[in-house]
Amino acid sequence: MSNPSPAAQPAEPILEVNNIEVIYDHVILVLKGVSLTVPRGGITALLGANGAGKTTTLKAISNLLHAERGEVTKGNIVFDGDQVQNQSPNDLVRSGCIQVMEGRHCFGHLSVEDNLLTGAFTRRDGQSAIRQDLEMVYEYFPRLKVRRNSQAGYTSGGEQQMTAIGRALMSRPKMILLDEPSMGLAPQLVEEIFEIVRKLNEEQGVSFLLAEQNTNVALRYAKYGYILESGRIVLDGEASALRENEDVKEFYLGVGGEGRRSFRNVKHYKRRKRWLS
Amino acid sequence: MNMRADPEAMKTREEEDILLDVRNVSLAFGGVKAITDISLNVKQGEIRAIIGPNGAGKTSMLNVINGFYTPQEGTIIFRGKERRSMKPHEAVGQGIARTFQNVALFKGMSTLDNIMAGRSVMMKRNLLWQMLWRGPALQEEIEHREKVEEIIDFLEIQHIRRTPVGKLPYGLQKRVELGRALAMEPSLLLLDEPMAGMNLEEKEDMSRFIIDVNQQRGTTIALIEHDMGVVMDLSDRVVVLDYGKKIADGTPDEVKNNQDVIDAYLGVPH
Amino acid sequence: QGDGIYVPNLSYRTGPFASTGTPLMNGQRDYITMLNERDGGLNGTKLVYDECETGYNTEKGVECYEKTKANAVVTQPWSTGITLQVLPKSNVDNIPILAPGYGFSAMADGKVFQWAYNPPSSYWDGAYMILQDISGGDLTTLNGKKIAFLHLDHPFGKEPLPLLEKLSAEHGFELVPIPVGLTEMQNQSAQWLQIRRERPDNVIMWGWGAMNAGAMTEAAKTKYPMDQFYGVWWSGHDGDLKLIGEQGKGYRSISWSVPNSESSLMQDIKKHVIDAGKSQINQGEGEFDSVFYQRGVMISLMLVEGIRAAQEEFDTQNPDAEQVRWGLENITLDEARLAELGAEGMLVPFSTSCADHTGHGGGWILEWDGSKFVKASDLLKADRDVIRPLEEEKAKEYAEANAPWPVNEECSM
Amino acid sequence: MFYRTAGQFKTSYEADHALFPVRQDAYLLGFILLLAFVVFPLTASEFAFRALLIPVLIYSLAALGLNILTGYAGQLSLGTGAFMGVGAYACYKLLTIFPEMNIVIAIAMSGFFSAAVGVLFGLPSLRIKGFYLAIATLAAQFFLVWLFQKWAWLYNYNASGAIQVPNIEMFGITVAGPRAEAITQYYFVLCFVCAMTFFAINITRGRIGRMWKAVRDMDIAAELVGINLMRAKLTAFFVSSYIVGVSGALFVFLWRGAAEANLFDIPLSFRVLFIAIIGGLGSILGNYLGAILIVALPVIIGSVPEAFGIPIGSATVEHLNVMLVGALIITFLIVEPHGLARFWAMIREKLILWPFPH
Amino acid sequence: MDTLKGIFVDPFADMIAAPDFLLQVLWEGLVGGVLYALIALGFVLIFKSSRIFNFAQGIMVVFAALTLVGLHEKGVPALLALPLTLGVMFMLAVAIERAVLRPLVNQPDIILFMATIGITLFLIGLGEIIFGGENKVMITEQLGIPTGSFTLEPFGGFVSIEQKDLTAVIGAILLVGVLLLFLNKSKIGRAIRALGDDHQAALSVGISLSTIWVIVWFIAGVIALATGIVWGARAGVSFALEVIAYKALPVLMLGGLESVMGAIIGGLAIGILEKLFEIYWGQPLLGGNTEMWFAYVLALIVLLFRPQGLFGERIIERV
Ligand SMILES: Nc1ncnc2c1ncn2[C@@H]1O[C@H](COP(=O)(O)OP(=O)(O)OP(=O)(O)O)[C@@H](O)[C@H]1O
Ligand SMILES: Nc1ncnc2c1ncn2[C@@H]1O[C@H](COP(=O)(O)OP(=O)(O)OP(=O)(O)O)[C@@H](O)[C@H]1O
Ligand SMILES: CC(C)C[C@H](N)C(=O)O
Ligand SMILES: [Mg+2]
Ligand SMILES: [Mg+2]
Repeated sequence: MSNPSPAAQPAEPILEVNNIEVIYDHVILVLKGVSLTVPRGGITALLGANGAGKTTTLKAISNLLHAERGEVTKGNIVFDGDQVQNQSPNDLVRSGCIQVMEGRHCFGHLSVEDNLLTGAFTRRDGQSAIRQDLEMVYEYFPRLKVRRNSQAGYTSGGEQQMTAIGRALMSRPKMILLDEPSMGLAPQLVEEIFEIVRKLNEEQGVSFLLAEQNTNVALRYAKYGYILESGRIVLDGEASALRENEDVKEFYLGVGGEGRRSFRNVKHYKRRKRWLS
Repeated sequence: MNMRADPEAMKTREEEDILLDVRNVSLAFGGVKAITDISLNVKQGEIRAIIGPNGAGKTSMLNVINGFYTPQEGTIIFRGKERRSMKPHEAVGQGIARTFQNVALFKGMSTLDNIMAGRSVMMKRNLLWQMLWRGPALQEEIEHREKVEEIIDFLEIQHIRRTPVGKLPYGLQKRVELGRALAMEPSLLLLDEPMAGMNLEEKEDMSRFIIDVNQQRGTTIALIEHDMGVVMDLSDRVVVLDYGKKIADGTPDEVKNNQDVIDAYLGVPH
Repeated sequence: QGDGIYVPNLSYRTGPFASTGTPLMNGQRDYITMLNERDGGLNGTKLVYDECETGYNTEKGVECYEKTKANAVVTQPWSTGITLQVLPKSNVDNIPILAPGYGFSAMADGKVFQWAYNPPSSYWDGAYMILQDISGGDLTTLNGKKIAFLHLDHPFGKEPLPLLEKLSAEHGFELVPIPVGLTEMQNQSAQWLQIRRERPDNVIMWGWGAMNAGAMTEAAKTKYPMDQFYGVWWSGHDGDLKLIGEQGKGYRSISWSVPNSESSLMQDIKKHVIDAGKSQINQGEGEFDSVFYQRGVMISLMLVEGIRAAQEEFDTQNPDAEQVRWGLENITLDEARLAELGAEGMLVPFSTSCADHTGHGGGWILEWDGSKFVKASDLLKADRDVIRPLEEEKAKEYAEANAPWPVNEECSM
Repeated sequence: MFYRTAGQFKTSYEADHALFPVRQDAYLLGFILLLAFVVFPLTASEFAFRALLIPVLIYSLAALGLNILTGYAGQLSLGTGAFMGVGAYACYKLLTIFPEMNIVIAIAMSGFFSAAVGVLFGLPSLRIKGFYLAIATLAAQFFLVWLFQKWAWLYNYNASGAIQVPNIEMFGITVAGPRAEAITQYYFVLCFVCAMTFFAINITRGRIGRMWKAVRDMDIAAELVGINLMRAKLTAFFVSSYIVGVSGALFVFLWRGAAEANLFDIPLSFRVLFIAIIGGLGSILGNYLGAILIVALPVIIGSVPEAFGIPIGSATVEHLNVMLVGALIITFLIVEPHGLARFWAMIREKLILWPFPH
Repeated sequence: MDTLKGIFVDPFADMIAAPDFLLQVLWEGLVGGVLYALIALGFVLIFKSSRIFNFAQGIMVVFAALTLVGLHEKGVPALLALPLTLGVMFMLAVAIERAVLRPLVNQPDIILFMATIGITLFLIGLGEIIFGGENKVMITEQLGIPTGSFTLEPFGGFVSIEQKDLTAVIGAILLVGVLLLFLNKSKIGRAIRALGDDHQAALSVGISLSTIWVIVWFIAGVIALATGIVWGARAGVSFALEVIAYKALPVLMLGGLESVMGAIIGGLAIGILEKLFEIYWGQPLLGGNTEMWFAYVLALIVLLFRPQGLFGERIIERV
């Protein structure tokens, strides 16, 4: 199945990924021509199984592949009108595109508050504005305020995830690339975080590209979705449309014809279906 | 205050005795109280879920159980033996195996080697035989290899037998980790968020493995998980922690409808 | 090395020993260049001088030895450590070792060490001569004195110990050996604190490379009286003393060579090599006038005399290693010959023989006057009767430890 | 084509545990052994033996020892040189105390001394990790070298403070000492190295090797999987120091012929570390590749200007050499941080696919 | 019995018998300690910001000092040579960042450590080609550093103190103060600390590794120059200086790899203790030269009790 850009994309895009290929270690071809678009002020979800290449796509966008011996060998990426390839990661952050990495990546030896403050590294608008945003982050995540002076390395998984998201917020981004924000978070918190995403999107017009396994939640909050499999986009469409797609329902949402399946009654046979292989 | 489990929700079991009994355990790190006076038990053969908000002390609880942390107070009775703590490798010897919240595989080793490493405690041949790779050493290696291959078949990871695990996608890594724990032939298996970061399909696979381990091998399982669907479907009993305290303990249905749990954890009733 | 006589040199112009090594190498090199330029070589045959960098590192030195030995007529290890390691091989490879003023003192025994030469004076000679100067000629007056022996903790620094120990037992002076490790050469504060505590009557230094400069500065700081401070000939480098200048006044070093920039030899070198831009000398710093540069010249001079003797004896333009070995034990550098070479008074007169591979020419005391070294004594000579038995004993031990070891019994005095 | 693995099926786990599951690897090894045992000895000059072949073998062995500790068990050691020294001095003392002892036995036994010292200095590794552990090994490094200098008994009270290898015979052939032939020494070393390599391969692929690697990759997890960290680390120190000790004895007895204490100082440790790292940590093959590079390269660089008749002073050559080695190390690390062994693995993988990639 | 007396009684008797000498020993130890601390500081900064165990710090000291002296020899006035040398150190920092650190970002610690040894070799070769191997005299006076010494006369004896040593001690204290402020109070300081934990995460929040690294390596270069001047003033400048890097390692371990405070306190402690040990125990009982290993053994013992050094960051162990 090919990947025609849907005609009905609203607004002008803030991010465009055009047919990129990524190779790790000079030999491992991971992305085999991925294209996607995120409209300004949109929330777009990037879905797909493990190893499909979601993280790789996000890292390609924020130019972090280099550090993992990965390379974009084909295609190009445009953020906010500028080619990403020509910019260093910190240029990108300064121009408003920041990534929250999968697996949190907090600065273990820094306190939670110092972690948040590093997010403001590229900002030039003065202490008081930064303080203000810090308070905002604490408002979003009250738990962080309690733990503000603890070393981040010793906080729980959820607290670290909050720290990582809060840290990204501190840079006042135009666009956040969120890699698996729900991983390891309590259900309540997952909802909370997505609510925050929605709020930021609506109130401050921040655009989001979410890589998620939790299709259910992701499609509830996103406006548009792409499904990635083995390095290729296999399906895309409005989130609402995807939610109704039978295949998506079956394989990503776990609702068959007769409603939600129970994990207890999983059948002992392979029922993998792939769009491509 | 162990609630008696609802007999209806209980499966038929030959034994109902308690395998692990945690009594009044408290654990603090400097000022942070990770666990405050918690008691809970795990019965032979059941799947016991531990849930709670982030930072509630679930992982710490597992760490206490397998001896990685030593609690300041309380005792732990495992198979009738009472203790405050023991060295982690002793815990393994006693039959406690676990997986980790953040995958803790041996990244540079292949899947096969990772799982074989799980059998280290059971292998005995000395350096000299190893050096020669003959006789007993080879024989031992092959014996264990057979056991490990069974696990590999069971987990359906034959195709990645030789791949260094560092290169595997996350979901498979979790599966290998389960394999490594199984290789220890534990009587109590502790799983720390085995399905985090997985998509539906993989969660279903993982659920299947967990149920099979539990049913076919009769392994008792303690499970931490944030996916309520999984928890509710799989577990026999659920204990809920919040900020280091126990706020509920009972069958999935009881817990699900407990107002404290909803407030502290679930957000909305599921 | 198709044509010419190949004389490799295991040099060091880098590393912590370069400061003292470089002027010596320059001297050696320039003498040979001068011969090639002025006379077209040695009796018409060019001398091919070649350096292999060792950094004074024994291991590297042995590598250099292996690398250069194929066509060499001689090997010049430039380190006592390297000398000791190639010594057993010289017998097998049949290459003479020339170690002027260094190496194993027992090499003087030519019966045992047929392939090794250390003219014109050995370390034991040197140590003895220093004690002579300290005691004013009579070693018995040393009784009850305390003498510190500050030395590099290396085969070089340890070399005089057997003799000093023997003499201290004989004459009743207290010997305090103070080793300086290779890594401590530049910071000898612990050693000099020890000297301050021990208050020795004299300090004798067996130093080399950066150790000398380090010792000079510390001595000045500790206010150790310079006129009680002695050094072996390798510790008398103008550059080291210049660091402390006036404060070093009175420091003495034993030496078997004396610089004389006005001599016709040195003038020839100036003309044919330096002014012709063929030298690596660092002219700005008065290196030309320095003790070490001119000693380098003397060393090549000794070597060339050996080769010349071989040429004459065997009537060949291109003597091989075996023949040069013979040449080296038939060097005669008396005053007349030195004068002939234009080096009058620049080197102690000596001659070698089959049994005596050192020549034991003796030495002079050089004293630092604040800006340069000046000759401050008549020719001193060690008491051979004291030293010879020790040499023979150690040589015998050596031969036994390295059996099978060929000994040339035919040599007589 | 050459590396076609298709059609090679294993029917038992035993076959799968053979030394070379892929047949071509066995051929390749056979070829290399042929080179080492037959071709080189027939063609090499004495200089080649002494400057290239023997040192390459000995350094590979030392690197192999270090690699077991650092590459397999993950314990950084900067003290290899000193442990080589322990082996060398032990062998020297053994042979002076028991002059009748066969040199093979003496060398094999000297490894135990350095193994014991290694375990002693390995004890801190139970508490200290990473670079902090390097301090323990450096303490060993500096302390031992100091001891080699100060403890005159070790060098039989030689005035020079150096140890000198006497002529030693075995079955009527001089194998060590100034009279030994280069070719004899080469074969002697080669046999030793082959045997040790064989043992090392076996140990690293079995239970103990797995334990080490587990400790290296994640020591906490290893502990929680039931591996006794203390046992694992100390066996690593033991085996590693044993091999290093043997290599030290060979180093002095079969190659250098004599040694001063500072021969075993930190530059030696670093050289061995370079070999292990450039070759590839956690690989056995890598040690050989690394040794070839680090030992042979300077020799080659050193002879290039000479060969072209470019007149460069020996000191300048040396400086250029040092610079080049430094630059090369950096370049290699950048090109392939996992070392030459990984490089080879990549080539091999391509060969397996060749000529039909993907 | 005699040995016991030698260990437990005699040294103290000696100390009491010659208190002026003891003072001199302490002063020498202190001055040595300051130098160790300075080198260790360079290490700490780089380690903090990149987890790189920078073995090249020792050679940077030599390189800086040689450049300074070399420029002066070429006729550049001392006070101009100083800023020029700083310029060279800056260029060196940029070059190292470009050629080594950037391509090796996110590699394991040991690889970076090896790379710094590569840098060390490279700089040794380069330096010797440019500056030659001889020992050079530090241009102490020309830089306006007071030379000469004065003598205190306590307890009827004397303690001689070099003015340049005194200057070094005071200079070092100032330098450390400034550094501490910089690290803890400035934004860059925080970024430096963040970088040490996780390169990728630092990149992802927009911290420019290149900039920070150039800054840090430059500061390390400045410290190297300071060290080079001080040390060179004592013993001349040559490549033999390089070995002082080994002296700084135990200081680091003792103080903790990430701690500026640790570098100072560790340096002073080691400087003084090793001198005391050498003079009162090492020389009489062990044949001297114990300074070769004393610091290491001391650090090792401390580490056994505190695996992260006295002031190092706690090692986070969690699963
Ligand atoms: N540094 C790397 N070197 C080599 N291969 C890599 C590297 N990083 C990722 N890969 C491979 O690239 C593929 C895509 O990985 P990626 O992390 O992008 O997937 P993902 O969709 O984010 O998966 P997940 O849901 O597990 O996070 C995987 O097969 C993975 O093994
Ligand atoms: N080694 C430690 N040192 C200091 N504090 C710790 C340590 N381990 C855990 N904690 C603290 O104890 C509390 C409980 O942590 P724990 O990891 O048990 O939470 P959790 O319930 O597993 O949370 P999550 O679901 O996010 O994984 C947290 O606040 C954490 O910061
Ligand atoms: C000139 C040198 C050979 C002196 C040196 N210190 C030695 O080893 O003897
Ligand atoms: Mg991902
Ligand atoms: Mg947890």
